[in-house]
Amino acid sequence: MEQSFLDYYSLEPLTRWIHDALCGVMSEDWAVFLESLVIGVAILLAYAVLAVVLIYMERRVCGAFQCRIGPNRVGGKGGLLQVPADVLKILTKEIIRLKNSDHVLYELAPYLVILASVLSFSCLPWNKGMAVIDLEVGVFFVLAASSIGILGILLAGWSSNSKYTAIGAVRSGAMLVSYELSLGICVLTVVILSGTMSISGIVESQADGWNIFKGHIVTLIAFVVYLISGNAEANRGPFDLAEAEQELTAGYHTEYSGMHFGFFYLAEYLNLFITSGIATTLFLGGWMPLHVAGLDGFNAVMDYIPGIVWFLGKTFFVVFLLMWIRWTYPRLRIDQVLNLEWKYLMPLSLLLMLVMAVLKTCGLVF
Amino acid sequence: MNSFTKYVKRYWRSTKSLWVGLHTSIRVFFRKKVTEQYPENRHTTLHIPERHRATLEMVHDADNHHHCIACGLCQMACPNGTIRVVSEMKEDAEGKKKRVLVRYEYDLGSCVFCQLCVNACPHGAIRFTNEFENAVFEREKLHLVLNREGSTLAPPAEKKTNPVKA
Amino acid sequence: MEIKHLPTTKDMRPEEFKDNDYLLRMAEELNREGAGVVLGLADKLINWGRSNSVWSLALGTSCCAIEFMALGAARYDMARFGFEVTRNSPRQADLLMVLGTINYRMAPVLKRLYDQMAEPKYVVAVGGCTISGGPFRKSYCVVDGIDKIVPVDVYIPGCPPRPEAFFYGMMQLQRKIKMERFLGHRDRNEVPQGMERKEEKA
Amino acid sequence: MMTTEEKIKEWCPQAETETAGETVVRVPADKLEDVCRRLHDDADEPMDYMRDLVGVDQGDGRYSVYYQLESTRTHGRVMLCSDAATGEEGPLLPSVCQVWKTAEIKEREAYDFFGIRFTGHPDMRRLFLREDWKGYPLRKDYDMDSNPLNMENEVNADVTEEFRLLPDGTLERRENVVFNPDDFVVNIGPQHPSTHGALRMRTSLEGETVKHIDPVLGYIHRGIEKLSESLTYPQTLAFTDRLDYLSAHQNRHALCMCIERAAGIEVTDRVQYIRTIMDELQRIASHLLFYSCLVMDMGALTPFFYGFREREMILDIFEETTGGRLIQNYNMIGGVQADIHPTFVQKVKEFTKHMREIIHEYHDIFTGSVIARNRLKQMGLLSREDAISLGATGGTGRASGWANDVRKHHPYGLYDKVDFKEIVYTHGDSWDRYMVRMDEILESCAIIDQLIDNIPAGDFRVKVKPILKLPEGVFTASVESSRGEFGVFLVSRGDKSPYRLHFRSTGLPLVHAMDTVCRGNKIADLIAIGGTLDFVIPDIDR
Repeated sequence: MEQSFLDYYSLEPLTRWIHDALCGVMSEDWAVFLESLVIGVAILLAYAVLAVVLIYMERRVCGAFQCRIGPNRVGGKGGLLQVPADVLKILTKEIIRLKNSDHVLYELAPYLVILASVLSFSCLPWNKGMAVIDLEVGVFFVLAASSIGILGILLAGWSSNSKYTAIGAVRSGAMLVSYELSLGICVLTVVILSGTMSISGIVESQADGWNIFKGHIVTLIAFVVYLISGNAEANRGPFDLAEAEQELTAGYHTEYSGMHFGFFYLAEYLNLFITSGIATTLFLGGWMPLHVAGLDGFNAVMDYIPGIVWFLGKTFFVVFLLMWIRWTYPRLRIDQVLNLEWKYLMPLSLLLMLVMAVLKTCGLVF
Repeated sequence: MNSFTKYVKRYWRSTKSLWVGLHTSIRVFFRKKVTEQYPENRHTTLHIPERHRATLEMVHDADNHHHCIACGLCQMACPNGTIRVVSEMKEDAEGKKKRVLVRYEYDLGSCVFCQLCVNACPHGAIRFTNEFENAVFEREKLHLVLNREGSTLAPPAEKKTNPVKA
Repeated sequence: MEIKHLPTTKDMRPEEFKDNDYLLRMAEELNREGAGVVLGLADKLINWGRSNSVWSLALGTSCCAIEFMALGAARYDMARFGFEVTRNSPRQADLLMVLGTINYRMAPVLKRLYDQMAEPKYVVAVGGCTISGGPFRKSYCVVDGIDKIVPVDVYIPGCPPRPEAFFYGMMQLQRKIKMERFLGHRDRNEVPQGMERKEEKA
Repeated sequence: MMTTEEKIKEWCPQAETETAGETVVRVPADKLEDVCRRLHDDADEPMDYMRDLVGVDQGDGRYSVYYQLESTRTHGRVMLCSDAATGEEGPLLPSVCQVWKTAEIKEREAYDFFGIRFTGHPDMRRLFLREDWKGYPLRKDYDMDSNPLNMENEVNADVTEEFRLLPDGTLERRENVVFNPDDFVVNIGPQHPSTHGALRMRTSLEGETVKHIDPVLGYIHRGIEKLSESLTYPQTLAFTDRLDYLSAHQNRHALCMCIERAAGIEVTDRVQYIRTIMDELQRIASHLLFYSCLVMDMGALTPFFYGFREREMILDIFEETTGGRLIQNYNMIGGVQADIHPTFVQKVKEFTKHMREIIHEYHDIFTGSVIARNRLKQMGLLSREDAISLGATGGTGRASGWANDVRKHHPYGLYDKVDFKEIVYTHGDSWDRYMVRMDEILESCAIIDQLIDNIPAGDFRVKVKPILKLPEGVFTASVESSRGEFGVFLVSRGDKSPYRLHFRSTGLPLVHAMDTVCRGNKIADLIAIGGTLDFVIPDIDR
């Protein structure tokens, strides 16, 4: 299919031009180094800005679910500056060092968590030609990178030398390892459907229809299963057992203060975004506009909207879905969490993968 | 087979119950919010019921008269010593000795708001008001003196024509 | 930079607040010590952040705690002010909200919670019990005023105070925070004796 | 058929009956255990529920303990009294905790307050006061300044003391172990978001499973009972609101009723109507808060706001009439503080209508949810026998199949005139405890609807002498508060202040039941079970 407008929005020519221009004045190594630096800073900036946006969104959304207004006194009627105020405060807050903790691991843990989420964050396909890391096995890279976060949580819980944090860490360990399974299998379902593991490849393969529509009911269910296990991976309600405020005061990060705690807090929201972003990529077509086969006029109109808008729009829609879930259900108990995974989600996702494989081989998908 | 149908049924029922939850919460999402906005509504819609007890006040009229005869009944009625009536004996014009109020000390920081003092007062000299904005930075600021500067006991005639209900 | 105006919050004029002379005294002291314009501006910014993001640790022992819950609920909604996040871990809280009677068994716990909090930390004493022992001030095991144990920033009288009175007290606290100095100045001056501050600073 | 008193006389001829105020059967200490056992196992009227155990310092070196018993079959009541034997070892009494489990914690209370040691009790530790506390505060000769504020952190012993009386009259001291050194003991509380106040549960865990819970109370013990002894009767009323602040009206109703009964004051019909309606409104408010807190404990934050939304409507009604939202100071001796507000009737009617229409939302979002069902059903089982033996009244007992509603079996106010159902479930799990309360909301609405249109005209308060003195004797009253039977026990010596005033805490038996109920459940269930048992800590600690 011709995608004139999409190509128009593509950043690839621009980046290529910059690269060429830089290579003209310096050696290629230096150019790459410089570009990496700029991109790194840009990612971190985007990370921070998105965190602020997400926290603000969470507050407004949960306020609305709870028949109340939410922040409206800081920064105009909408309370727009509420989160910046929080950030400012947390930046200037004392970081407490514990006497009887494992200092190295204790200090390391928040950085591990933030590292994991930045790594997987950089894999998101923002727009055509705007994916920062685009590996051939991009999907696996995301899964692998996000697993580092579990290590951070485990270390945080263990090194704090407190019983509450230890329980929280063990809980999250048991939970995350389990949910990684159905998460991975759901991702595999899509990989089978698209026939590629590269993230940009998966997005490109959805040009004639998003995966969620292409795979009959199978991808729809896989989408739901992915959302559930992704929610669990992001440690968010109703799977926030590791924090479980009412049981473990603040779970694995009970002993962290100041910016260290801020890192956990940020990572929680960014993981939410990453989960939604990956869901968008895998099931909702990433930056790909909504295309309906046969309606060329409609498709052309859709193409006028830039890919990044599509991507953010879809991602925030999924974020809203996850918030809706979070602000509705009570928390599960650890054995229920594991039951849900091993008795219901795992068999289901295996079945989905099997059916998808059969459909694909028989050529029954769109 | 039976256990399998049960499994599927349970699957279905659970999913349905979860959907009902989502449905309820999204309905509330679009409902009008119930929040009252203090302090924005301070001068507009803020409604404090008349009987609300926020602080004790001594009733003063326009001529700076109060009705306290310093009998000390309120002090006696108070369960935790929040009220202290400081009085002195003074001779009036006819040479009769009379008890006169000097300071009516009231500790807002320990008041129980049980209304026993107001009930005990035979002259309706004190009452509870709605003035709830009392937070301060220092403990001493909560030790209040309720009789105003230079105020005196209302003359008896005026008291009859001007009864104050607590 | 000289402090010229008394701090206030949205929709309230400074003269609508009580106990302004305390803030005036603070301002006088700060002005005497003086600070540069840049530092002063940075201070203002930081104080703005801090005052609008007071995360509380609710030490709720009795009645006032229920009113505090009402404060968080839909009708009063403390999220509007940015007090939304109540942290249950003292490490992450900015404000120790003491709600309810503190007795002799609880007193060391209160002290320990206070010590566990990270700077800058504030204490609000809510209700008669915390201010003076309230109805139980003559009891054999009730602390008559938590100011004997931890430094208190704002007293909110009432038994229990109504939710609006809570907000009023919290706004008072915001005003006080806005009068503090973070840069180029020791940040708090009422740390009582025997309460050594931690050496490490972020 | 013989009355219970006659039976006691038969078993123990030395027993004497005193009839100042309530009838009290005085049993000598050495016969006490035997009489208690026989009463408990009696065929016609088994006194299987111990309502309360109260220590009293008689002032002349005698320490008495009053045992208030009730039969769950006939709902007949009897009060025993026994003087502790005094010797070198201090006052001693045989423990009855083998007969009624609830005596375990109540005897600890009596030990804490009066220093009465109960022989055969496995756990003679202090209950409310610090373990290094000196003296016994409710004794009449206690020096109020003898225990200044101690800022040292408290060390809790892992062993308990047990005393046994040997045949030669000496005391043998034994140690029982609460926690072994290698137990994984987690302190839940006193500052914890889900203990509903300053409760501390030392919990030993096996993985996530609860092995044993040792509740440590007293973090909000305020000495209300001792304070009351130096106040006049009207002044003591202020404390009842602050005991169980979610049953403020009901608690105050109980004390007013007790004092009115003792003083022979008749209140008008109007007052009875107002009090009954207020009690039921308070019950709804409390159950809504129960719902809110339970869902929050279980991690569902949104339904929490639903409960509070409707609760605010009740608080508005309260505040218009009484001037207080939470602490109302409304009931007075001989009536109420002020007449109902002109808008009261209409607002109450609107509220009950609204409540009926909106309650389905509560069920839709939480009750029906599969997560909630799985987390509550078959969790925290409490059998009927245990509930009775532990004295777990209120919704907790009724969920276990024990019909214990004071409103039904010992009516007060207007409860004998209104038609209402006693909600009883049978499984005794968290789910039933939750459903009992949810159903009671509607039942309370029904009671209010029957009364609200018929409030008769009349005085809202009868004249009472400014200085009220009660005749000598023992007086009691009990009401069904929002979370169980709330009792008042008053010993008067003819003074203007009570000689001993004791409140039957509704929560103390419930906290005591925590160990029985939670053992073997997960730590997350511990929180949920604590939520469904629904206790209020200041009421436990007094």
